[in-house]
Parts: sequence; structure tokens; C-alpha cells
Amino acid sequence: MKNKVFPNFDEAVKDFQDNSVFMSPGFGNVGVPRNLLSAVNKQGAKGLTGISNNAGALGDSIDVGTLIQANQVKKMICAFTAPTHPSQVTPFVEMYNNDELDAELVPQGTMAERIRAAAAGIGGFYTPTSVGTELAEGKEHREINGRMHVLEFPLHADYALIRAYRADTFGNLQFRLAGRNFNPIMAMAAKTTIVEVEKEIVEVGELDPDQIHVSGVYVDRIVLIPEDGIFY
Amino acid sequence: MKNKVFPNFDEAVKDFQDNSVFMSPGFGNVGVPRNLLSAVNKQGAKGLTGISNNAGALGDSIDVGTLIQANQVKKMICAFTAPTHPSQVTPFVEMYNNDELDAELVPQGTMAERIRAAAAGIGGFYTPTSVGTELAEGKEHREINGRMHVLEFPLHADYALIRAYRADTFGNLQFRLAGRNFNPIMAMAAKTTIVEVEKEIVEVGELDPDQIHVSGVYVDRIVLIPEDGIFY
Amino acid sequence: MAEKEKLNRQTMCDRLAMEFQDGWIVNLGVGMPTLCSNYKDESRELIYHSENGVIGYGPIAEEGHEDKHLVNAGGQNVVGIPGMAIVHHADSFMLIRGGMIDVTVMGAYEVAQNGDFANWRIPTRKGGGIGGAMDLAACAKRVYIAMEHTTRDGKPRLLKQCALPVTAPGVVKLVSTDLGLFEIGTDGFILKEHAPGWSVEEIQELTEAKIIVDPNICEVRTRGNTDSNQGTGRHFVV
Amino acid sequence: MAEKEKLNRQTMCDRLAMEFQDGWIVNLGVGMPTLCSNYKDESRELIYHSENGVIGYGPIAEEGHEDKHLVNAGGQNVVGIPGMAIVHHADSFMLIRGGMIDVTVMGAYEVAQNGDFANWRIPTRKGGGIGGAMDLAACAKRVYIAMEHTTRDGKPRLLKQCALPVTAPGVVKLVSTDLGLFEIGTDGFILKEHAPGWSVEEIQELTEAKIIVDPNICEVRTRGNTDSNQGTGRHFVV
Repeated sequence: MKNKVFPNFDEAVKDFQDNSVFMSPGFGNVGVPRNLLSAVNKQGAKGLTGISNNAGALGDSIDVGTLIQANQVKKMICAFTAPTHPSQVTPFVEMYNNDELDAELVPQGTMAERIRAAAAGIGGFYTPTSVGTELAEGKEHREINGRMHVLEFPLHADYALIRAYRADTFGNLQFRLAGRNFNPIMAMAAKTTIVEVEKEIVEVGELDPDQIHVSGVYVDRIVLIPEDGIFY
Repeated sequence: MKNKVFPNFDEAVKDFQDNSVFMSPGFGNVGVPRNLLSAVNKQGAKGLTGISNNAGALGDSIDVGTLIQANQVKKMICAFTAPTHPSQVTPFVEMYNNDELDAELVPQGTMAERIRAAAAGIGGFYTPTSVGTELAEGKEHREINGRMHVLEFPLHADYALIRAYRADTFGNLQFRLAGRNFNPIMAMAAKTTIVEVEKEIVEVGELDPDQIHVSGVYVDRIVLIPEDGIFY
Repeated sequence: MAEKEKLNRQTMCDRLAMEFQDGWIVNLGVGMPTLCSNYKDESRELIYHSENGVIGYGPIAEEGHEDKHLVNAGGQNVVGIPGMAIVHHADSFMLIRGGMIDVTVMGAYEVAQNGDFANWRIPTRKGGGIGGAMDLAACAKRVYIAMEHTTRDGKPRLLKQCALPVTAPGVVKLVSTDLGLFEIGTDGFILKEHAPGWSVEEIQELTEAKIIVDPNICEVRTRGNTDSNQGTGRHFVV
Repeated sequence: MAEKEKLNRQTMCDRLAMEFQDGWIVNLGVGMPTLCSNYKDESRELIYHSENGVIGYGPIAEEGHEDKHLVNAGGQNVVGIPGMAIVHHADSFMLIRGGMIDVTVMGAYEVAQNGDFANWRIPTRKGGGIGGAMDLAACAKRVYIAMEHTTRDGKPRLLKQCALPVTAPGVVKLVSTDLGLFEIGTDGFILKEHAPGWSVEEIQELTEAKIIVDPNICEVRTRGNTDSNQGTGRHFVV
């Protein structure tokens, strides 16, 4: 099977397009593709739309906020557009408050399901989440089995930047514990899926076919995080 | 965590209700819960509605066709209501042709997605599958991004009869190779999920949390297939 | 008037945790609600779920023993318990939307007497922080709220109707504040238990909505007085 | 008239398999289409997918070496290839509906000149057998059909429009029959290659729809004559 291993992150994101849509997983600082985000930051693509649970954490770690701070992002689709506490002012919060970028606020489960719908070729779905709230305003409503639902549409992307624990050279992926989070669904939903690997890239055939979390058919490029890479 | 191991199949299906809806996985004769189906056959529940890829194979193996032949089933929801070859006359085909039971024909992928939607609390979804065919007649259509879709609704069930490869006593499940098929989504979609286990039931904590295909929170009863049980 | 002692946060959460039943799948919101997991009851086993797909996590990891790959919804390093299983984010919200969460405990800015609550957005600030709260609020079997009875400025949080944008309408079952334990009644909050030393009148004064006094009203039962004062197994909302 | 030799089933499937490109994800329907996997081409690697969630299966298992847990869509015991991954049925159809299948090869009762085809139901018999055909037909990048040119009674199967209920409208790209290889034209089937010894007129006679002759028409290229007669790498539909 095709060997998709790239020598380094810069090569893997070399052709990252301006004005493209990218997905960036991670939750609670686990499973964040920090090395790939750093490479996209260096590569300099602009006008990006990001899909991510949040728009960057506080602190110096590289995450989607790094691209925001560098003015590479024009819009974020995420589950947090305000900090949980007013004191937590990230680059995103500052820029968003100054109308320097756009944002779409999506409930986390709806976001996950919209990403999955993109991967699954589902045109739209009805969810009870957000019914009766401001976020449901203007959305199509429908009562199903006595319960009100809103219609939501898939979230597609050009790129998924993925953080896996282990991979084989074809791109079959394994994740470890809470590092899984958004990674599998984003890996399956994007046109081009680029993966950084924490632990090791093994030969095809070494992973148990029953224990693969994402099939390599969804993966385009793989890079092993070098010793001097970003692990946490 | 709660120990859900039952001593035998008869105990595990003792309260199987008349007129209930059950799901029965399996594909190509792998992952079929034959021991549980046999127990339901003995238990004698009637007026059942079955959700299954097919309505029973040719031959003497116990499958959903066993319940059909025993007049326990009033309706099948499945992806095959006619044999692929006219010579393959199963009990279902005979009874269906004689109007002795009802059937709903569903494309296999739509069936899988409807089962998954039930588990996922999704009220309905739009799929391009079946558009322009007889099966889409009378269904609500909607154009999304220039492509026509039909609206499909979840398939809920009272029981899922599941065939796993390995389990722990809490009901965390692992499947092996093509034995996975419909098993995980059915296990998650039914109100009561009853599992037969091929290989072993291990103590809680012995399965790698990264390598569990169905969390035990979805599982209610587990039975190890005894040496004289039905393995294939 | 001198500040009268209110319940502390741990007690507020303990009181909610006392309601959890054996085998329940529990999702605790970030912040105060996580204190619910400190309440121990040997007679029951709970399964803690967090949005990131961890089903069955245990206590906060001891310093120096953290597994960097294992965090709860608050990003705290936790320990897995035997039987833990991991799923991805879409499957994690399958579980939530599918109605598998027996109880979610959240913080709130406001709760209304019709069961509405608000915890994601303050209109004077741009944007909001939803996370998984709307999914949980709409789909969990029970929504419990733990919050201070009044704002820092002393304004009531138990309202006739929410002023802030709601997280979900009509879903709250039980509210634990530093003044007492409340259920949703038909025309006000039912005060089931009050903080020691606080009268119904004093509590009503700090509450916009009408307070309906439960005939069996008592002092808030806590870890200390559960067995002696009220017996075990008295549960309001199942 | 004596029966003239037609192409055998293996040749019909070989001809389609010749079109498969390196790295393609291929889904073969039960029955004749599975013969496509017998066509070997060392210059490319294909990934065979089957509806039950097997991604990357290999040849039929040798007798006595079957793994009872590993079957393809036809229920045949197959061998896994290194790199194989297993998913459940909903995830398997995510892959199909998500447009990851580069080509699906199916049998059919009828194909119409507008690309409709029918393979799941004969109205004179009750019910139908869809399996995954409708999902595959609607969502795969390319639908290829392998079927006999006429029914057993000699009636044409390449029609102006389908008489039988269709499996999906307008999706067929390429049809391999025992008389030739056809593409969908704007107003008929484009005959790209003909069975040896069969003239265009003879083929038209057994075809209801109009046949449009490709300017580069040639004999059906097969395993044997691929390299010498036509060169490699000539592909119609990519």
C-alpha cells in the first residue's frame, strides 16, 4: 500500500492554500496537532477558516490561536467564542471583540455531528440540541415524534490537521485515550488529511485491523514528530 | 462496575416481550447472534418486528429466518425482501409472497444510518441514496448543495441481540474482523442489549480502553457461548 | 446586617451528588459541578462521562502521576477506572444525544421557575461559551444546577423568567444553591431543604420567583447529617 | 444461425478491471463483478472494500485456511492484506456515501442510454434485493456494469430507457457486456470496443438503444492483447 510518510512538517503543508477551510482537533490540550499548526503558521497561508472546538487556549502553546494571532484566520467555527471567564483574554477574543475576524458559534455535539455528516455524505440532520435558544433562531424547525428539532448541515473542510498516537505507513491511525476526541471524524471529513504522529510509524501490516481507529484510505500525509518536536 | 453476566441464553431472553422490535446483526453469516435467536425461538415471543440486513439465509443454520418460520415475526425491516436468485426460497420469501408477513425494504446503508441515528438521538437525516428510485416515492425530498436527498428517520428497537468476540463483565465489547458489521450500531440503538460472546468474558479492566468497540454502558446482559453452543 | 453563613460549594455539590443512583452515567460541568465527584458513597458506583469521549474516568491524577493523554471535560488530568472505554467526539455526543446521560450537573447564571436556565452568554459581552452544554441540557435525562443563590451584587438568580439567553428551555430538575435545595414547581421553586439558620422568608427575599415551601422542608442534608437526620435513600427526582 | 462466440465472464470483468487506477478503492458486487479481482496488474495496487466494513481484503482464502470471521460482501472467506482495517456497518457506508469509493462494479438487468440502470427488482416478483447497491450506485465516484448483452431469451439489456425499477438514475459510466465495451453517450451507447468477430451491425441488432461507434473502435482488449495491441495506460473513464 502507498507509503504516505513525509520527511517533515514543512513539506507536508507546503501547498496549504490561502482561503481554505481547515479542521483542527484537540480538547483540553490533548490531541492538538501543534507541529502541523506551527508549520502552517510558518508556511503563511492566509484567509483561512478554522473548525475547532475552541479558538485557542491561554498560554504559549502553539494551537489554532497561533494562526489567529498571526492574522492567518478570517473565520472560526467553534463551540466557544467567548472565554468561560472574562479574565481569559486570548488573541481570538481580542480580535473577535474588535471585529477583526468572524466566528460561528456551534454547540459542541452539533459541531461533532456536522463534521461526521460531512464525512458520511449526509446532506443534513435534525437535532434537538439548541431548540428554544438563540442559536436556533432562523434555523429550520421540525417536530419529529413529538419533539422539536432543528436542521443542521455538514461541515466540510479542505484540510484536516490530525494528531495521532501511532500510524502505519499507509496512514492507518491509532489514538490514545482522550487524544482521540475530534481527530477521527475530522480525519474522515476533509479533502486532504495530514497527520502528525506522536509515538511511531510502523510498517503496513503491523497494526491489528480490529484496532485501527481511522483507515488509511482517509489519510494523505503522515509525519513522525521528531525528538525536538512539540509533544504536549 | 456492574456485573451483567447471565448464566445462559434462556435466562437472558426470559422476559422478551410479544410485539416488540428487535435488531439482529450479521452479514455473510458472520456476527449472527444464533444462540440468542435460538433462545428467543424457544422462549416463544410472538408478533415481533425484526430489523436485520436480510430475512434469513438458506440452510439449516439458526438465524432470523428461524423466528420467521416459527411464526414469531409479523414484520421484517431489511435490505433484501426477495432472494438474489429466484431459486433461493427461504421461509421468509415463501411467507412474504403469501402475505403472511409484512416487510419494509431499506437500502443497506440507509438502514445502517437509521440505526445509528436512533442511537445518536438524531431525529432524521437527508441521504442521496434511493433518490430517483421507487423506494424514494412518497418520501420527503430536499435539494442540498445542488444534490437531491430524501429524508429518513431513525430505526429504534426494544432489543438488540448481539454477537461479540470478547467482552468484560460490565459489557464492554470487542468484535473480530467482519464479525463487527451491524453489531456495534445495533448494540447502541436498542433499549435492551443482550450479547452472546464467542471467545471469553474477562474481568473489568482487562480490555484496553482504546480498543473497546462498544462501551458497556450500552449493554444489559452478557452470556458466554458454552462449548456446546452455536459458534458458526 | 452581618453576613450570615451560607453553604459552601462542596456542600452544595454534595447535596446534588447524594441524589445520584447506583449505575448512573454522570456528566459534570467544568468548575463547581466537578466537586460532585468528591462525594463518596460506597453503596453505589457511578460512571463519569466527559464530552471528549471518556466513559468511566476516576479521580484527579496525583501530581507526578498524570497521564498526559487522559483529561476530563475541564482539561484536568484524571485517572481511568477499570472498565473505562474511549470513543471519539461524535460517538461521545451520540451517547449524550441518545439519552444515555442519567444526570448532568452544570453551573448557571440564572434558572427560571419553568425550568429554563442560562449559562452560556452574557449579552453585554460578544460571543458565548457553549461547549457541550446545550447538547447535555437538551438531551440528558436530568439537568441539575449548582450555583450561588445570588449574583455578586446580591441580585437573585432564581427568576420568574430568564433574562439571559437560555441554554435549554424547561429542563432543570433540581437546583442546589448556597441557601437551599429547590425543585421546579408549577408556579415557583419548591424549597425542599434550606441552609442552616436561614428562614423561608430570608430566602424568599433573595429570590425573584415565588418560593413554595415543601411540606417536608428540612435543613439541607449533608455528608455529616445524612444518616442521622434523614435516613438514606430519600430521593426527590428519579 | 449458429451461436457466435461471445466474450466470457472473466474477459468482460478483466476489461473493466483494466480501467482501475493505482490506489483506487474498489467495491465489487456479488456474482460476476467479483471476477474483476482476478485481473492482475503489478503496476498498481487496489484497495477492495466490502459493505460489511472490510477495507483492504485480498483473495479468496484457500480451502482449509479460511478465517471464519473474514468474509467479503458475497460471504466468501477472503484473506486480509497487510494494512486492512475494519469498521462497523454505519462507518462502512460513511465511506460509501462520503464518496470514497473510486469505482463500484455491479451486475444489472438493464442499463439505459442515459446512465440509469436496474438491478434490484423484477416487478413480477414480490419484493427486491437491494443490499448496498443503491448506496453504492448513488455515491461511488464511478459505476461500472458487467452483464450479458441480452437476456436468456435474447432480449436486449441496453435500452433507451429502463423498463424495470432503477437502482440509481444517470450514474453508469462504463458497461462491459459479452459483446463489447460501452460508454454512455448523449444519445446512445458509445461502442468503444467490440467482441472479436462481432460487427457493429450485429451488436446493434441485439441492442435497443442506438449504438454510436467510437472513432477509435477496436477489438475488446484483454489480458492477452493489452500490451501488444493497444499499449497500456489507455483509460476511458477517469
